Amino acid sequence: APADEPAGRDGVAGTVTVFAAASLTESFRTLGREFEAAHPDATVTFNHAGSSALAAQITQGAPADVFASASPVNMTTVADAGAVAGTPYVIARNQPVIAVPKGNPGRVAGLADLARPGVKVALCAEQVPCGTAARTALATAGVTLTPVTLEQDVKGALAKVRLGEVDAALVYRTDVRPAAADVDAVEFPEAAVAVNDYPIAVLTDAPNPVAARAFVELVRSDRGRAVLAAAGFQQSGRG
Amino acid sequence: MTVPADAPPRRRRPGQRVPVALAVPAALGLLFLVLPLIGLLARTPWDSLPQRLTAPGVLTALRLSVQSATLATLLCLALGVPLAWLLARAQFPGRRIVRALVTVPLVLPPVVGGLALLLVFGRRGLLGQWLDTTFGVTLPFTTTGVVLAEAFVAMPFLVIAVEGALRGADSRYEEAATTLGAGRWTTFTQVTLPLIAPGVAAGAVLCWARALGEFGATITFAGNYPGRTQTMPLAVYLALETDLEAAIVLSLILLTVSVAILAGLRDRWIGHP
Amino acid sequence: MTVPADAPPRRRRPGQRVPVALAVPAALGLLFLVLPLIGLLARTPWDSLPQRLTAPGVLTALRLSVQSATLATLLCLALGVPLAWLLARAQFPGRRIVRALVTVPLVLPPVVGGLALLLVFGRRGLLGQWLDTTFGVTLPFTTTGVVLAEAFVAMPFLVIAVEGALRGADSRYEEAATTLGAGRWTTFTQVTLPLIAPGVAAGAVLCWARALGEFGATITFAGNYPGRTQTMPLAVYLALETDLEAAIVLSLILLTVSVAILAGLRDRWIGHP
Amino acid sequence: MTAPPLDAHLVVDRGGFRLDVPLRVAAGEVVALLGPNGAGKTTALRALAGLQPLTAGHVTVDGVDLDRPAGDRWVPPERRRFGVVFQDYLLFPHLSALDNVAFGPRRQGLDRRAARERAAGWLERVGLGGYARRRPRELSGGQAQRVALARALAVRPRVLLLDEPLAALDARTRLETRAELHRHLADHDGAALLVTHDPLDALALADRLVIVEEGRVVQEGDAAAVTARPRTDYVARLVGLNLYRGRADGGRVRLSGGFTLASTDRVDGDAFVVFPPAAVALHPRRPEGSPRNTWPATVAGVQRHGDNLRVQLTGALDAAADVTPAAVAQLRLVPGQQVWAAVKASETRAYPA
Amino acid sequence: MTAPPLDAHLVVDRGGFRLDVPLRVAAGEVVALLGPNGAGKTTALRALAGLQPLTAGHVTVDGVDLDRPAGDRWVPPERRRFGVVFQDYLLFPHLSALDNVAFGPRRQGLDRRAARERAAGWLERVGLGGYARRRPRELSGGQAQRVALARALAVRPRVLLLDEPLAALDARTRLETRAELHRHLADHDGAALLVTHDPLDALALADRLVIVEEGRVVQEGDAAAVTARPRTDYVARLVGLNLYRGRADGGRVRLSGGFTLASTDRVDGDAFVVFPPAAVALHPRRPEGSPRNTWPATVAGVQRHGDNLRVQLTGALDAAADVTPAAVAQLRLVPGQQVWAAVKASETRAYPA
Ligand SMILES: Nc1ncnc2c1ncn2[C@@H]1O[C@H](COP(=O)(O)OP(=O)(O)OP(=O)(O)O)[C@@H](O)[C@H]1O
Ligand SMILES: Nc1ncnc2c1ncn2[C@@H]1O[C@H](COP(=O)(O)OP(=O)(O)OP(=O)(O)O)[C@@H](O)[C@H]1O
Ligand SMILES: [Mg+2]
Ligand SMILES: [Mg+2]
Repeated sequence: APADEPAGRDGVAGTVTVFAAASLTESFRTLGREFEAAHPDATVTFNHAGSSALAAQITQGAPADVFASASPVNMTTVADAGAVAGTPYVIARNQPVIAVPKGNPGRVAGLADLARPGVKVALCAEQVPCGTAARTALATAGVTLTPVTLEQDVKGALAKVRLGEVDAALVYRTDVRPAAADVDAVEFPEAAVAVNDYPIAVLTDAPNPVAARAFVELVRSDRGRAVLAAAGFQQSGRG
Repeated sequence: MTVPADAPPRRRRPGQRVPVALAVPAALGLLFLVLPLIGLLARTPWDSLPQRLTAPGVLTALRLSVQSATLATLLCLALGVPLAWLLARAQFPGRRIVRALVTVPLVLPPVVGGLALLLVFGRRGLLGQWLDTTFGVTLPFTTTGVVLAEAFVAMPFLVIAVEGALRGADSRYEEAATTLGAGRWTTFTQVTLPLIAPGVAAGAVLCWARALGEFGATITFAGNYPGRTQTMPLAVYLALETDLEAAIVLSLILLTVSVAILAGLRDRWIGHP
Repeated sequence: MTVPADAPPRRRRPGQRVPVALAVPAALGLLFLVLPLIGLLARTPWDSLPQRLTAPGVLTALRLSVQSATLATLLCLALGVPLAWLLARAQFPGRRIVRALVTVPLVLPPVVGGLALLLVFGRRGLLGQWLDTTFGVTLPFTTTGVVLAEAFVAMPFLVIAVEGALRGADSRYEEAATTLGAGRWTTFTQVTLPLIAPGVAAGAVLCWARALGEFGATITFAGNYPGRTQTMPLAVYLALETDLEAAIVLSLILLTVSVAILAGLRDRWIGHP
Repeated sequence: MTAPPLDAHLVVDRGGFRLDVPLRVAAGEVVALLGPNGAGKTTALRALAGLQPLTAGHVTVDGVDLDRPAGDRWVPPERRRFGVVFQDYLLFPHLSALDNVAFGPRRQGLDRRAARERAAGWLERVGLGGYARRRPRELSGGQAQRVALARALAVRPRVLLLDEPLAALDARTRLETRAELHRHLADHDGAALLVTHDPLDALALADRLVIVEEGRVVQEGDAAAVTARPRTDYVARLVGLNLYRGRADGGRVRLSGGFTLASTDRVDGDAFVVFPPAAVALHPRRPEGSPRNTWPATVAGVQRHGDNLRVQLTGALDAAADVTPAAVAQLRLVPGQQVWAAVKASETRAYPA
Repeated sequence: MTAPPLDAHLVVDRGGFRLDVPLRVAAGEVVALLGPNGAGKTTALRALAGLQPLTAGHVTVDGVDLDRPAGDRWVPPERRRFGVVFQDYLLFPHLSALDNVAFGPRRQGLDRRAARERAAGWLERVGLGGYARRRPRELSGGQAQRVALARALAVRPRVLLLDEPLAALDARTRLETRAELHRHLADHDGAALLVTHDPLDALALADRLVIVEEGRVVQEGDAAAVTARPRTDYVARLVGLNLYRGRADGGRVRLSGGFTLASTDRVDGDAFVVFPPAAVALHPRRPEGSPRNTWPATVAGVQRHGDNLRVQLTGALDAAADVTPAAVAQLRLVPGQQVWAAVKASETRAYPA
């Protein structure tokens, strides 16, 4: 068990296992390297998957120290199972944008354009955070539309924009950034009400709670925020 | 060998003695396949079952799943059985390469397979563009797209199973058929196919089941729209995002229906050759 | 029928004439399977290929994929072939039910399958709890877990393919073997298995390919730890999050390696019975 | 050991066909099972070998029940020590001729080398020493049949079941293989059952004949008894005699068709009469003189038969007659031709039915 | 049409075995292909039917080349109109007997009903009217063989290839089926090739015999010619004669072993001598008197042969002798016994090799 490993100078040592949403892969990889540099006796192991799958694994007793979810819903599931130690912190927020193929062939300038006939739109299904966000934003804008597809995750919606299969999709800003070669982002005012939170928490059964707390601290630190911001996440107030 | 005189005669009926060396692994295998199902059943919220069953969209998704998987299987049979025959019986240059190519969709992650389908049949795809401008046909986001995606992923199962059956079959019956005036096509339909019927049935079952459970290629190529392209696996995956129990119940519904169909079909279809 | 006198003699070698009714659908089928691959290749960033190939973790994931798929296939062979034999040759009450149960993992969405495995073999699962406390063995999130998840999903392919082959085989050779003093086990290994070798090979290929491409059950049951449980499909999934091209390249690597292995093995293995 | 090596009463129901055959074979005895196609010979062998469960009756070897439905007894084929030559050989297609023959010895615990050595010996004995490495599909029909015979003999079985083991052999090989089999059977102290359609095989190899028709035993006995007094058309044809049934009254037998045959044998009541085709003389006109049985007949067909010709006659008495080619030419024996047939009473044999 | 229905020169290389057989069959002619096991008979039929491509030579039917490697000609089996009875029947296991027979007629364009009617007629003719609905696995060996024969005949082929079509039939059915086949072949104006091991079948059905050994034709001619003057051991056995080869000098033939046989036929140079086993007389001591050929011999074996017994002799001259059972008893003819054999010069036939 990792907890039995000898403690380093600051008590942070051994393996810390982080279950994190797939969309945090790149940012957390950077942070993990920095964490290991700062704590030579510690190793970070990531398990990246969909937040819901991670939540299921944790409730089934997976040996995890930290859970970073892409939506509060899955964090709630875990918390309701009594697996969260303390309160989750929001580490980042993600704002919806309209992704359009390079050059914007559908000439989409705002949410209202999505309802134009002939414009093919991909949304996320309402079960996933980007779907909830899209619903909120559209409701706020008073737009009703019939998408051609309700994607299971942002990647699916984005892929269809990249390949020109749809003229627009409601996705997150962080998603558009790595696809900038094929995709343009159209910001819209209603996005403000549909921001999605990324909560993080140390888990009750964490085998290595000391290191777990240290990792969460790193993510919440200024350095952590900077890395997340570089990936396109919005800042969140502490707590 | 035992002399009969030493051997205490045992109970009757042959066919019933199963050697331990076979029975034990078989039982283990069965257990391994069945235990997880029991785990699921233990977790199923039985009291909420009726209302979930009648929830809107469930029956539609179920019907769509069964229909599109069946259509995909028919498509695979129509194209895949001849392909298997070609691989097993015809000699042509590049046969090794063709055989290797057939296995491609097997190992391609389904999502990537869906992407590949989009690259070919999508609005801006190699063929899709032409289909769109010439016939006004678009395949993504349609039920046809679901069938195509499922067929793409499931066809290798059929081809490989049927090719295996063909290689195991005695080709001398085919020779006998040709001496009776049957060309290759007649020989194929009248002699070869009936002879390898169990193999084709097994292949079709695999193909159908794979198509029925197909998720990644379908959602990537055909998207997810209730009533049009949302099959049961898609519904299950979406339910998983928020509601484990709902996902389990949906899976069990899919399971029950498909196992019932398979059990009903196979005993009749495979028969005892 | 044509009288020879009317028929202009044609070129030599039998085996080379392929009837149009077979050649056309076979070609269509092949095209359908190959076109998407061409689409992918057209989209592949060839210049970045070398650096991606040598990117850290890729080779590890590849090795892990091939190893665990191979182990899963061996496990499936060990348990699945006896199970198939039981279904095809033994008479026992409830055989229909057993046969139906075998198809369960086929139609269970893989993620749900992974969940079901967690429910049974997880630390809090029906069996996992006991395994943990008694032997200190935990299966989830280990390489063994990957093998188990893959075997669970892939075994039905083997069982059904082998059962089909067994039903198609002539059981009189087995009778002949018993009169020569071979018990059921010897008959099975010395006569039955060699006779259905092509069918077993086909089943093993399907099983291996299915295990190699397995994603949902693996990520759910075994997690996604680089170097331990991150197989290529999982790596592809993560790459898809950020970088479509990377995902395509990874898929192509997986594809090339597995198709090469299959092509190498099958021509040698299946042979010409 | 007082119990006979093989004592069986085979009752098998098989979709409309019913076999009901009692069989006893003494130590060292070879019994030929004869009968027309579809009589149930193969079914009987399969039931003995345990490949076809009995409906009733029993199979008992050396006093031990191997199959007795009434007593709920059953010994599986692999523990019966029966050697079987199947009518369609059933050589394992994936094994070489040598390994096919070595299969049985291997199962008896011999190691691979010893088993192959024994197998090579057997292949040599059936004249196939040079074919050891061939696969069954690369053998000719007659070669495959000899491999099948070698395979069955190589296990030194307690009971040998041979289903037409020589049918595909050429005349010479047949003689040699028959001689080899004869040698083997002479040393064999178990039971042997031989199914054959060739009376020569049966006479050369078997101590006793059992004739089965439509699933039942119709006649049984040693070669002399059976050949002298056939009791069914099948047996009569087999031994080459014309057979008739009727009511005898001393030296005269009145056939059901109305014709009366004179014989020098005296019997009363239901009786059979036989005479050989060679005893039938054909004449263009009604013959005068000694032959007591004469009748007008029509030629139905003429076929070569050895050096002579066999003429099929219909008329008051359907009969076969063997005549010389010269006689055929002289009498113009073409189908449809009217002739007179004559058989001396002394050439007929009559015996109770 | 002046071209013969079948004119072929079959050259086939098959893993160490080489077939090289020229064959010409005239219109309406039936040729029996005889030869020991493994001689290449089945291979020849397969080559004719187009199932085994020729290495060289040609297959020409009615003047049209169906296979000629040199001329790059090839007609596939289904367009050859050859009817084939396979040595192992190859009945389609998934079809009933009726549908097996109807398969060919269906391919000729008959509708299902008409094809089945024709098939039913053929089944009737081979005596299997009641077995139409049986699957091959539910037929006995002889029944299956007759279905195979009916299936081949039902397509009314231009060339008939029969590979031991009567081997599995019982004596009576064999006679009847042979007669049926004879009727059919008599009406047949195409070519027919019959492979058989039974000289009776060959003599009854064939106009001409072609003897093949080790892939080559060793003798050829009508029945009378072949039976009178066998040229190989195989043929001699087939027709039941003792055959020797040597150098003749008028009425004396000096064999390679040193023994000299006297014959009333006069030949010079390389010659064959034959005499029938029945011509051999056995004596306990050296016989005095007329027989010009006498030699001491050892009994190697005794087997029943028809009503008589056939004694195999070794010694200066290996020979078979047919003697009566009485003689065997009187001379105590057991293996190892020394006897004197005698053959009259007038019973031998000598002819140039
Ligand atoms: N599986 C079956 N179902 C129904 N009837 C069968 C089956 N197998 C054989 N029969 C019938 O049983 C009878 C006996 O068949 P069997 O094979 O024992 O004959 P046989 O004496 O060996 O004949 P042959 O000399 O032709 O080989 C035949 O009439 C055959 O048609
Ligand atoms: N596929 C093969 N490969 C190599 N040799 C073969 C093959 N098939 C047959 N042979 C050999 O060719 C020779 C001729 O075989 P064929 O079957 O023509 O004999 P046959 O005259 O029909 O004999 P039989 O009377 O026993 O049926 C045999 O020695 C056989 O072993
Ligand atoms: Mg039989
Ligand atoms: Mg042959």
